Amino acid sequence: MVEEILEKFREWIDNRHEYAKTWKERTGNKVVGYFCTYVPEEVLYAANILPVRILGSHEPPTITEPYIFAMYCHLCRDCLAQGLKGRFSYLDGIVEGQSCLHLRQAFNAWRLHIPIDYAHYIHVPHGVQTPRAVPYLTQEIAKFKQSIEKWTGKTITNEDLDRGINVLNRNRDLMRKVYEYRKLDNPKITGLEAMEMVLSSQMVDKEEHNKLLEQMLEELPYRKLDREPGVRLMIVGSEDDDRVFMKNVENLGATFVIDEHCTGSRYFWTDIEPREDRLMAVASRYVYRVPCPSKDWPEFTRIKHAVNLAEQFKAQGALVIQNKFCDPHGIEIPPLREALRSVGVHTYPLEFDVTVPWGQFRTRVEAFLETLTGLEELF
Amino acid sequence: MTEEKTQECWKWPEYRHTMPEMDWHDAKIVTAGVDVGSVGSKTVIMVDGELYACSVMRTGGVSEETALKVTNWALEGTGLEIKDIHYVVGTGYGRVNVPFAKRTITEIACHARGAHYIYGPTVRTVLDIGGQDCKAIRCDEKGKVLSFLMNDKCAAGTGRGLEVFADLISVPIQEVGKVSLSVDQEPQPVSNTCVIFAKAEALALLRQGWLKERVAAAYHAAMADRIVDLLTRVGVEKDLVTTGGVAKNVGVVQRLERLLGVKPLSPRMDPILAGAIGAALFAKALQEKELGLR
Amino acid sequence: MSEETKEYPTEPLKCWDEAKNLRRNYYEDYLTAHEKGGLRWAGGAWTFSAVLAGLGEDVYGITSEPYGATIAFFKDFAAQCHDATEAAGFPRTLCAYMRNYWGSILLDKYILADGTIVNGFPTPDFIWQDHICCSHAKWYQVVKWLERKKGKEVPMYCVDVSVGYALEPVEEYKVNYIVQQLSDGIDWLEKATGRRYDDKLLCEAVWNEIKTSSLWAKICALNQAVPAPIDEKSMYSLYVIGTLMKHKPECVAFYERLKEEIKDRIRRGIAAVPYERFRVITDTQPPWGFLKIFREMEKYGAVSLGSLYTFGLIGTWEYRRDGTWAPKPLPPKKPKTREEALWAMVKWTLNKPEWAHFYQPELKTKMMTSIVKQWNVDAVLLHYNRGCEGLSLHIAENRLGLLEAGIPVFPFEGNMGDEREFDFTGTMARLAAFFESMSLKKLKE
Amino acid sequence: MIAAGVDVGAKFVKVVILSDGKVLGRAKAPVGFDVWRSSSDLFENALKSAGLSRRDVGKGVVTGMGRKTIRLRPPINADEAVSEVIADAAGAFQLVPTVKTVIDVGAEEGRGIKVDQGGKVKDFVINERCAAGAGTFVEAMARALEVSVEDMGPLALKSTKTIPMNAQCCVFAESEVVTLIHSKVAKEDVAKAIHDAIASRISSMVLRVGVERDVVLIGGVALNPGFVVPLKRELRVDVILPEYPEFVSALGAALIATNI
Repeated sequence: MVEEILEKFREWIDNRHEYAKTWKERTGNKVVGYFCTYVPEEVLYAANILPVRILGSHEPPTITEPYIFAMYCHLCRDCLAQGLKGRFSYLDGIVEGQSCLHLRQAFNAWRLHIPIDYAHYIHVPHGVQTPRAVPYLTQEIAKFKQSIEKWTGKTITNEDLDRGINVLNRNRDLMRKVYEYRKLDNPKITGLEAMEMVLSSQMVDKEEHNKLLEQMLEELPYRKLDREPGVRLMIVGSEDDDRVFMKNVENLGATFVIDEHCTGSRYFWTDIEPREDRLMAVASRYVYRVPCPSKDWPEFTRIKHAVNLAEQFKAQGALVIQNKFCDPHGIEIPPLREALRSVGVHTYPLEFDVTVPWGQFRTRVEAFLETLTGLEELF
Repeated sequence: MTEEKTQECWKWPEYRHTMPEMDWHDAKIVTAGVDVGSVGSKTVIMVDGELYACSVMRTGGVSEETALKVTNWALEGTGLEIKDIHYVVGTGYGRVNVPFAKRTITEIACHARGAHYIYGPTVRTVLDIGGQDCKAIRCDEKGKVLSFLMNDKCAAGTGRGLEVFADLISVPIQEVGKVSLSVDQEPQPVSNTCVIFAKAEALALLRQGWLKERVAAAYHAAMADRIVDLLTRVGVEKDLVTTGGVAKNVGVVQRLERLLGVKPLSPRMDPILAGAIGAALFAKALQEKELGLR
Repeated sequence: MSEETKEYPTEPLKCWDEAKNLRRNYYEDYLTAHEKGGLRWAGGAWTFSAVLAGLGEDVYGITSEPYGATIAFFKDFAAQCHDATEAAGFPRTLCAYMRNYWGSILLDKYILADGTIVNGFPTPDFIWQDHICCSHAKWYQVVKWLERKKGKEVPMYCVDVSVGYALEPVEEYKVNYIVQQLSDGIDWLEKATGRRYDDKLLCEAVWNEIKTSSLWAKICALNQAVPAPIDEKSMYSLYVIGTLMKHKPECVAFYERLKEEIKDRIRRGIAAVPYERFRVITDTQPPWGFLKIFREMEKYGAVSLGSLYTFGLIGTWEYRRDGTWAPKPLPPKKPKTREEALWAMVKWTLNKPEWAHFYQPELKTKMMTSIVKQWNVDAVLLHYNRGCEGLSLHIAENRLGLLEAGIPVFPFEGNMGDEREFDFTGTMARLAAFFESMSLKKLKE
Repeated sequence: MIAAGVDVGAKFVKVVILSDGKVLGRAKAPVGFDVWRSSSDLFENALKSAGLSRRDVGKGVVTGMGRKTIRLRPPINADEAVSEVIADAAGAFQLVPTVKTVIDVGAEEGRGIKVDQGGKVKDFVINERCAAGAGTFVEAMARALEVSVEDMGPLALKSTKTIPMNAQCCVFAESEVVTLIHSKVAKEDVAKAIHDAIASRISSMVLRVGVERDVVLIGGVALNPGFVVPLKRELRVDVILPEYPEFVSALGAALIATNI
């Protein structure tokens, strides 16, 4: 049962484009692609629009060369490549919620070179630690709501917004519940499975996703993984949807028990607190959520959060991943490693690119695991 | 130039060796370490934790065959056969392709352990310059890894880089290091980090009429710089030692010495064997564990 | 070259030494601030430095990008800084200025404008920064972190300005978002420094800052003359004053004098380079360690008149009704109150051309195209600058846009602050090929 | 008039002798350290093969990355040296007057050149660091694979598998190759992955200037079918292969000499 559900998640990821196309035909509604998790999907759900995250395919993004200088991260180039190759041809619009320069570039290149009916950029504030951010973002989101209304010709009521808020909050709550089972000495799901759960929730109708999560949570307590958990690992850093890497590492006698990145827990960790002013409620969530490092200053709140996760989920070691050229995460590597080290969590940094050179990484990861388990008895 | 090329200067000599005064017949534990590297493969046979026989050869296209070949070569004339070996540990890039190995351990752990054996317990920093990558390893007095770093993506500071270069200036790889030291004044290091571009740059220098020696110096200086970058990132603690093929290249080692102000210890045996030695030592420990001796 | 090329008279700038002194004193004042009983602040070249004027005359700053560039200019020290930063575990792909700056802290060494290296990096008393690219605030967040490791607590305030850019005035609520942060910031400054804040000084400083950026634009506009009175290489030493002290009266006075001198050069037909046959503009910061590329260009009779970067980093411009791109005239009246001052400054600053391409490549292309037309430019040299994620943003789009407008473009990769990423020989070979393709041959020496 | 073009490349010197636009002789030899010796010897050979002597040659133009490093003597003189970009365009235009895009892939360098109807260079791109030329790459990989360089291309064509390699840096790619070898991927598949990687690297570079038909592929690597096939696929256009792709640059130089 759990297995079938996990299989379904995998299937959704592998056939994401077919899913979106059929969803469109079935509902007759619009599908919008978004680049960063700072896009308030609540508003889109309120407008009966299906938001799907634009992600790469991990093939060398040759065709982006004329549009994006290769000193920007592979994610933004790989995303654009998908568009240029026409894989997202079914999209009615694209939206970006301001985070890093890289994805902004993917958004602009898309807007300029790929025929699209609707493109909107939300200037999500960077100063999320200032008291002025919430009222400002509330107005930015109001502007976004108006442009959606103009585009669809339908007004978005408070009831609509509540529907959107509820389906996202529900999804967040359920996925957090699943994560609880990763705290166990013998986790009920692997890191790869957890990643596939979160990834699929960024690709399909959350109503459907929630149904499966509910079923899964009934069965999960009785699930027994036929594998030794081995070393308990955390994976923390830049956007990461590299399932091959997760699988390979977990085959080396380790299990990822927690993650901190925007295709994992960072995406769903924070709920919306209900308020009379719905838009302000939404704005507050995106201001106070677990931040992307690009917005996390002057205090390193994300690092504190990552340390808490590492402790709660009893991680022995952490792989600190940075997508090559991802400055927001790159800048935080030393403070992050220091903070994790201070609570006894050893770390190892890995620089990810569009494809991960497993041969080299295998040696590093294995050696890192050896230093954690110590090969003690052999000295 | 063309006939010079056929000399294949990049080819470093393969060899095997048996310790004459040693005998395995009354040994308690015979172990082997097989280090299938990206460029070279090495096997070390140990009797009761002492080096007995070893062999070094180039890694072939099929690593299983190489593993078998290099090991049988090490055993050649000793009367031992693979089946007689109590425990075999595989390491190196191709460690998973050593069919007769009971277990694999990474070259990081093995090089630290091997360096400890070759250079003694004062070793704290191990620099392994292999064919394809360069590792800086910090270890404790037992030869246990504390932390490590591997070079990222740039092979200019590696054996492969040297091979390409040796070929270019047609000086046998064993001698490029010495040649690079025969300049009275150190030139600017070649600026490029990429092997191909570094080579192109070196070629340009040669064509401007630079002497091989001077070009070699510029290239080795660049290699040393790159390696120091890596070392400073893990932090150098005395004693520093070098392992791997390039450890035999005086041009690199002496420059490292100059740049770091630390004199690397001199090895009591071929440092290219460090990985295999470490593996063989781990094999001994593992065998003892199986026999309940530890 | 058989055909005769006209030779123009040239002569060094009279303002040269003044610029040098202003720059030298700037770094020394920061160093010796405490001896003068003053305060030290650190922040970016784009930060709202005028706000700090309200704390008194004796508040001495060091702006991060120019400092990073100063380091870059002295290659050996720059290399030490990179190594130190990489040794501390930071990736080498980060902003090169930032890595230089951190390296200087990690090495605990401070470099003066003339390259003199002083032991001990002078810790700022507080940080006053703004944030538009991914690095601005993070830069100082790490500075704070590094100083804390040395046992020093440096209070930090940072203003988020990432509200976007539009050629027409931006929405009030966006301006308001920034103004509110600034007035919060003033309260914060009073607490952090224990000083009383003087709004009169603020109004003066804001007015100076506006004048500075309007003046600099006027100076750049003078370079439309043929032959060009100054080349970009000289501009670097002149616009930098604005990046250091745009809100100070000295800066306004200096630019006034400079403007007059340039007018005079034009009157007397004094050129920047003796043989001007080919006019180019560049883009983004240059590889500071290799300004000799401009000398190389002169050998072909090519002169760089500047760039959107040198024009727009400090200069403020606008589109006139007739469609021409021109220096933005001063606002109707000088601000009288704190509120007025902050609003005036924010509205003015949000028109900074260099902020456009953070959001819309089309706008940057439009401005570059205008420069090409109005300054009689023959080609654009785009520096794909690996050292600056911010200013290289969308640069590939600008290349496409310029080509579409029929403007020859020569893109070259490099790094403003990390010489390891700039291949001088290779680039010069490619540039030669480009000039050849423009049928431009080397002049006889 | 009889004109000569000398192309001093990274690995080979090539010479073309022209008589009023007709090719009289062609010659090619590896570059020694004494570039001047090797190139002038070759020059003599080329003349001999055309039954001529230096005296018969009216003008000569030298090109190629080594052009500055060779000592020149009449009929070839220094200030007539032209960059590869110009020579490539001239040569390709002569052979294919409809050419709009020239792709030149040599041992160390790759180039993409856009030309107008008159064969004049409109825009061009040359690989910058960390995107090294294909020739040396294939060599290094051939060594890793224990296959002769000549067999690499044909071997690659045997495979239908696609293994993505992030080969921005070819040496980094080599470790990926070694990994593939160790994980027992068939040699032909690895060979294909290698050629695909080069093709994607070159095409991503050429795409910067834009690909407009007709596209002409020149340079030594054009002789390697294992590279041509994936390149066509990546660029999504057909490419024209002239008969002597490695001589086009030298031909261009000779043509320029003719027109001086």
